[in-house]
Amino acid sequence: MSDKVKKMQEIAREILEKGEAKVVIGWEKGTHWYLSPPAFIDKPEEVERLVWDDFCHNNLSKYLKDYVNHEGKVAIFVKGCDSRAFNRLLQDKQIERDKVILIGIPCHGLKDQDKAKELGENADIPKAKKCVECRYPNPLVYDYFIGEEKALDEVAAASEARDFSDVEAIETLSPDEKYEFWNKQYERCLRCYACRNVCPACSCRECIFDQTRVGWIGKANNASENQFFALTRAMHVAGLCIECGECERVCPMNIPIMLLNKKLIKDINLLFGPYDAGVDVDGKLPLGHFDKNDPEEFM
Amino acid sequence: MKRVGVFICHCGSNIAGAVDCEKVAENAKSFPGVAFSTDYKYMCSEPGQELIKKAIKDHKLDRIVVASCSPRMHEPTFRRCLESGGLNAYLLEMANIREHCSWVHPDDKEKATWKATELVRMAVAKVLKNEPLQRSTIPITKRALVIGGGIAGIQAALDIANAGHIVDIVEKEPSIGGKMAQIDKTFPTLDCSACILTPKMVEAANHPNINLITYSEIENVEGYVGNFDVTIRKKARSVDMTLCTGCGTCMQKCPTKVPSEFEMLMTDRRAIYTPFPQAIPNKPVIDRKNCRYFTTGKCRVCEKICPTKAVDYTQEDELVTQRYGAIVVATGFDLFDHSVYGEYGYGKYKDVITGLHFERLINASGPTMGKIKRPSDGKVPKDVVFIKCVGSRDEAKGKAYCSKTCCMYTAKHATLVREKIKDSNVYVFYMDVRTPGKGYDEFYTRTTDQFGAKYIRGRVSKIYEKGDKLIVRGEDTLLGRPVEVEADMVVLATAMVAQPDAAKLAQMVGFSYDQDNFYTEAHPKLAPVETHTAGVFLAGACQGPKDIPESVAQASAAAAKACGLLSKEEMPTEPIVSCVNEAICAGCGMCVPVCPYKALDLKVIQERAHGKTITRKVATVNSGLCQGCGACTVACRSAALNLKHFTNEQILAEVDALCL
Amino acid sequence: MSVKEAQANWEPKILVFACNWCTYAGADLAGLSRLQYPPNVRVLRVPCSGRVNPQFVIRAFQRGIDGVLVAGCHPGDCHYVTGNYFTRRRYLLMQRLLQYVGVDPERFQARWISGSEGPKFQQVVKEITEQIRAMGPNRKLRDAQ
Amino acid sequence: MKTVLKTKLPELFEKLANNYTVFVPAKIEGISRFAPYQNGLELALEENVLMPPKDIFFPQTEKMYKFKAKDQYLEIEDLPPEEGQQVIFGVRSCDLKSIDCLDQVFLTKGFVDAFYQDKRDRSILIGLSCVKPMENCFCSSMGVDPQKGVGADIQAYDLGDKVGFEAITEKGRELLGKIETLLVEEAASVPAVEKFVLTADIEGVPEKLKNMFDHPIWDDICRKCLNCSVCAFVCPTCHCFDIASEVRGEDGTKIRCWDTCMFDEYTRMAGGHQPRPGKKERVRNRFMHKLRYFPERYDMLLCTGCGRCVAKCPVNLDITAVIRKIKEAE
Repeated sequence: MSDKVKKMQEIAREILEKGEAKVVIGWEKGTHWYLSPPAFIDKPEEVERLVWDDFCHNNLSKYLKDYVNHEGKVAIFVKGCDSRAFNRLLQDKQIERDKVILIGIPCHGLKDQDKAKELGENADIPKAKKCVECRYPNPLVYDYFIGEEKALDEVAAASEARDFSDVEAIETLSPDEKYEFWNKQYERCLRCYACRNVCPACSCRECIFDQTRVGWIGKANNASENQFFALTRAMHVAGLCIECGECERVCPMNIPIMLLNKKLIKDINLLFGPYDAGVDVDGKLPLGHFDKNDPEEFM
Repeated sequence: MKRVGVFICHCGSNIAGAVDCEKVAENAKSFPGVAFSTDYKYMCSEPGQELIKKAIKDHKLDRIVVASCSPRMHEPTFRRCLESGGLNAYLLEMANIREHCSWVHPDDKEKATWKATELVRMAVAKVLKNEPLQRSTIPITKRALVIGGGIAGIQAALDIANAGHIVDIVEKEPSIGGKMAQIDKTFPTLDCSACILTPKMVEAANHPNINLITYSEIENVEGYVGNFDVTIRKKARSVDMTLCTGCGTCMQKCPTKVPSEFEMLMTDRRAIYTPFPQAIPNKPVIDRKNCRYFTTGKCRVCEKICPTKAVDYTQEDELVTQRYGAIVVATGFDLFDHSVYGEYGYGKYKDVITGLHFERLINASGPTMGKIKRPSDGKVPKDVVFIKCVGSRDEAKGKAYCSKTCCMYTAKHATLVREKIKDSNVYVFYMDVRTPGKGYDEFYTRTTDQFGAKYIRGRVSKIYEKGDKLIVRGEDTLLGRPVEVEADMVVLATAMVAQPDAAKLAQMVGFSYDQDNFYTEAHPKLAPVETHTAGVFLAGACQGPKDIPESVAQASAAAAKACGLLSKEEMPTEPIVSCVNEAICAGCGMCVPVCPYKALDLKVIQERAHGKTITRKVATVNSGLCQGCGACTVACRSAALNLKHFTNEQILAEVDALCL
Repeated sequence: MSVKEAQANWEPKILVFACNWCTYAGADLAGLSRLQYPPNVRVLRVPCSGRVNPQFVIRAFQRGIDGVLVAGCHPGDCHYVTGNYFTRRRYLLMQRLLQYVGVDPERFQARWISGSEGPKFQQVVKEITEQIRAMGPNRKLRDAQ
Repeated sequence: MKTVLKTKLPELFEKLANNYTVFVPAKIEGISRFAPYQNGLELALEENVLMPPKDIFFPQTEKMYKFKAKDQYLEIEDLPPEEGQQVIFGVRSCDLKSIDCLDQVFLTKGFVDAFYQDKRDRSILIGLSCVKPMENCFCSSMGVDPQKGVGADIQAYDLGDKVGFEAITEKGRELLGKIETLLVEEAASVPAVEKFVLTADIEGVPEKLKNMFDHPIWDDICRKCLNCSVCAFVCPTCHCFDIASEVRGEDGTKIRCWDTCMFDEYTRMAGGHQPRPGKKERVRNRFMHKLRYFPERYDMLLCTGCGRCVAKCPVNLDITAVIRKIKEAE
């Protein structure tokens, strides 16, 4: 057992024993060695279930919404991306800071689950796609911290430059090629809404895609309705996406959802200045304010 | 089943000339929901309206589409028609088949008819989703608040009070009067400022409809037009206003001397003081920061000496909340801090003073009893330099705008120097001389021709001290050569800037301000005294640099607007406002910053969920403030916000209908 | 000619979201001035361009519109003070996103047209209609009913 | 047994495609699913496909009928009938069992769903045996024989480089007759099934669940669920649907679409009341339906152990783990 896991369990035990929180949310081993799903620990004697390994993909902050009306505090482990998710939810007033104990855990980047399954336990498994470009390996906000921060700043520095080459590759296609690409992607969308439900930027109480009575979207599953969903979802998380990549990871149909999110991130940075969601809780949202000198393309 | 009636207007030949109106009426019969459809020569005429009313009755119509001219023209007409026909006015939709169709497509009847049909189809689709809306009224509280007791505030208050309404003036200083009270004479007539101001101050103080609330500040503003709930902080005066007779004994005996702000720190006042002898109310306050008793716990001289036992050290700030129907903001201006200019000595040279210092120096009740004496050694200056545009028209260090009044008051100062000091020389450095205004240019001409002030076009590049002289170096750009003047005193015409707390007040009341923190009028030409917040009006230099006559004129204009509002018992409200579906609202607050009217806020509600009572935040729309723009509905991702009469459902129905 | 027949020999159809205070008034002025333009646009009146939800635009494409124009007051002239500044931000992103998924830029445009710009309204409508006529019917994002 | 080389299968499909729509396991845009055979299709025969054959009989979106508003009335118009026989090749035992489950729902107890019945009647099923269970498979634990499914017209066997065919029904015999020329009659033994990685002990679970509606176990099981519908949409047996109208002016179409008990609208009543407001109620319903309600009504489990939900659940809410927890619960 690594020192970090020991420390994790130690902190969790202490929190539960002292009654500082009623539940600690972390990760545990799942069905297979390459799965580390969320774990909810209520009792000190259960802390041994907690793990920290290369597959702790799930962003736990979204679960805090389930505990809004619970009495007492909730403790959760946060990676860099999870902490940005936490900040996002805080900014959307969906959670209260003082009802949460954050245990920060620096993250070197997790491994690709599909590749792990394919290559086997002893192989050299590549980093998950979402982690390759990570710029926030260290938690931004925490009450406890596990491990050392220093080493990871180097990791952060290494990936400081943003890589939008995948977005640019699509931008260079002709309109018809672009449409064909995206139409194919969204033809197979099941509208299972896993991408939405896992997303920390999706903080609505009732999503418009669940309001079929209003008629925003039809029940039918077809490329047109699915693209309405895709574009609207992308616009709805514009300026809010923290790039945790969970949407893309959970998609059963392997739709490259982050390509849409990254396009918006790229344009927001280009048009309205540098902005990283979930970093500054008190800052203004890109679509929540304007600048009189915004670029002028409408004449 | 909804029953829509469709009425196609020929508008004489205006529409019928290009559109086959009968055909459009015929086509409309097959649209879902349409129970009756017809056409007529002039729908807006008496018989046309009768036709609609009769059809409502005969065909049991519950929604109406009129296809005619622009709704910007006749929507009110047909709304009234529906009302008198027994339908709610908002069950009307109009299809604009004149301005948007017949007039612009006069030569292709087939396509114009096709387009008209589709415009009617859109209107029918929308009207099927219209809901009856009720215009409500909001009561008007017949009381006005004037924030700021300078000349603008006093004038506005007097006008409103004379119209018969109660007015409260809130002034942060212990006395009303403002900047005008500090000024000696006024251009271009050279009347004594105090002589024309003090009667107004007295009139305001004695007016049965005016309450002066001095030494007080606005703490909070809630509500909306007709019903602003304003919390006012009455700062502790430490003097009981009801007992004090204003005899002034305390001010003579107070042992603590403090530089007087009113006299631009050129002489002292006491810790218990009125800012100036003609102050209104003429009852002192204790400056607790400097009072010996409050700083050391010992003294109490004023308490002992006061014949009416009015001094009360235990007084505390008092918060009072009052409801007002209208607010006039007249908070005035401040002066630019010229210490940013190194070339003028960073504000360190004693004899480099501002125009307002100079006003006090020439004022008979000022620190020098009206004798022009320079601050450093009290000598009468012989060579006086005036520098204009200090902070104005200087984007680099100051403000981009022209402060408007400086040309005239500098001319006035130059005249007064020449008048009072016979052998004096006056030099005025200027960029331009701008003197539009009645009698203004004539005054300026007298200053140069009759009083012999020397105007030098150019900027001063440096001032430095040499002995007891100030060397002023600059360039005469007209002659293209350097100039150097040995001056005894330099007077800077510093820019007029917004009050330091201007933005804070604007945010509190909820109207906008520009990049210089001057308040923004609703329209620069056609609504120059209104703000974007209904019921809040602007007067004086808080909106931008102004001289006295302009401030007074704007104050009267603002007062007229306020009186117009207060003369009504109640005002109708447009029911086209946003509304919140609390069941859906997540309380994320993304709608709040996009509302230009501060109509959105979050509130806490209680509800039962999973068998227990929980509280959560939801958005709430103040329908008194909401103007119905709908910006919030787009900011709301879950569509918990909707705009009445332009609902998501209605617009989607229109889009669907036109795409058929 | 019935509506169906009209669709058979295709004519472009363009949806204009026009704010009540500027662009709708501008379109009215075009009418008052008898400025002719192609009969292919349908003006949908909204209080402010800031009311136009991007979802309305996608919906129009789904239902088969050939082009969409969102038009409002010039920046600084918004009847509701700031509505169009938000419109500008939102649709700067939206335009780029639509292009990114293959919608031709001509299909979705935005313009500032004031109440005094009747000729500009005419001009813009002419331009867009011509562009879209040249491109043919829009098939993208469209639902096959 | 009649056999054919796997490499010859495209030829076989080609031949069948002359008379039938032939659905075969294929990989399209990286997702494996049943697709009508056509030249150049990438076959996916090594493992079971991600998307079960359910949507061939019960599409995610199905048009039911059209209607038209006329004056104050609605005219209903039937859609043109779909015609032609279809062959579905390569249905694994778990998915054959799932079709059995769907048959129960859509064809028995006096409730016959015409849309489903039509497609079912026009179909010939060719099962395909499994040799190596995938790592999320646990069909044998659910009473499914991975080598021989139920309800197939023809059972095909994976013989390594060949596929062997055994006609089960008359329809199957007839179909085999049509491709006889491509088949070779030879003695072949079906290889034994390899060991399962995943198992579940379902013994007594349906009975035990009868008293577990209010059991605290659900509070724990539900916690990590995201209430998405990945599990239901990849599930071969989930069969809930919702009916909606698509209206365009006077014209409209009634459609039915997959729905799931994970969604809020699924149980929301017209007045707004939501009897299953949270994760707990919805997760409980999912497992209760699979493991108790369905067995009660149809005497069979509504889980065939295909393992798709285990593979795709974003939070690894593993039904075998749920079964284990139910077993262990006090």
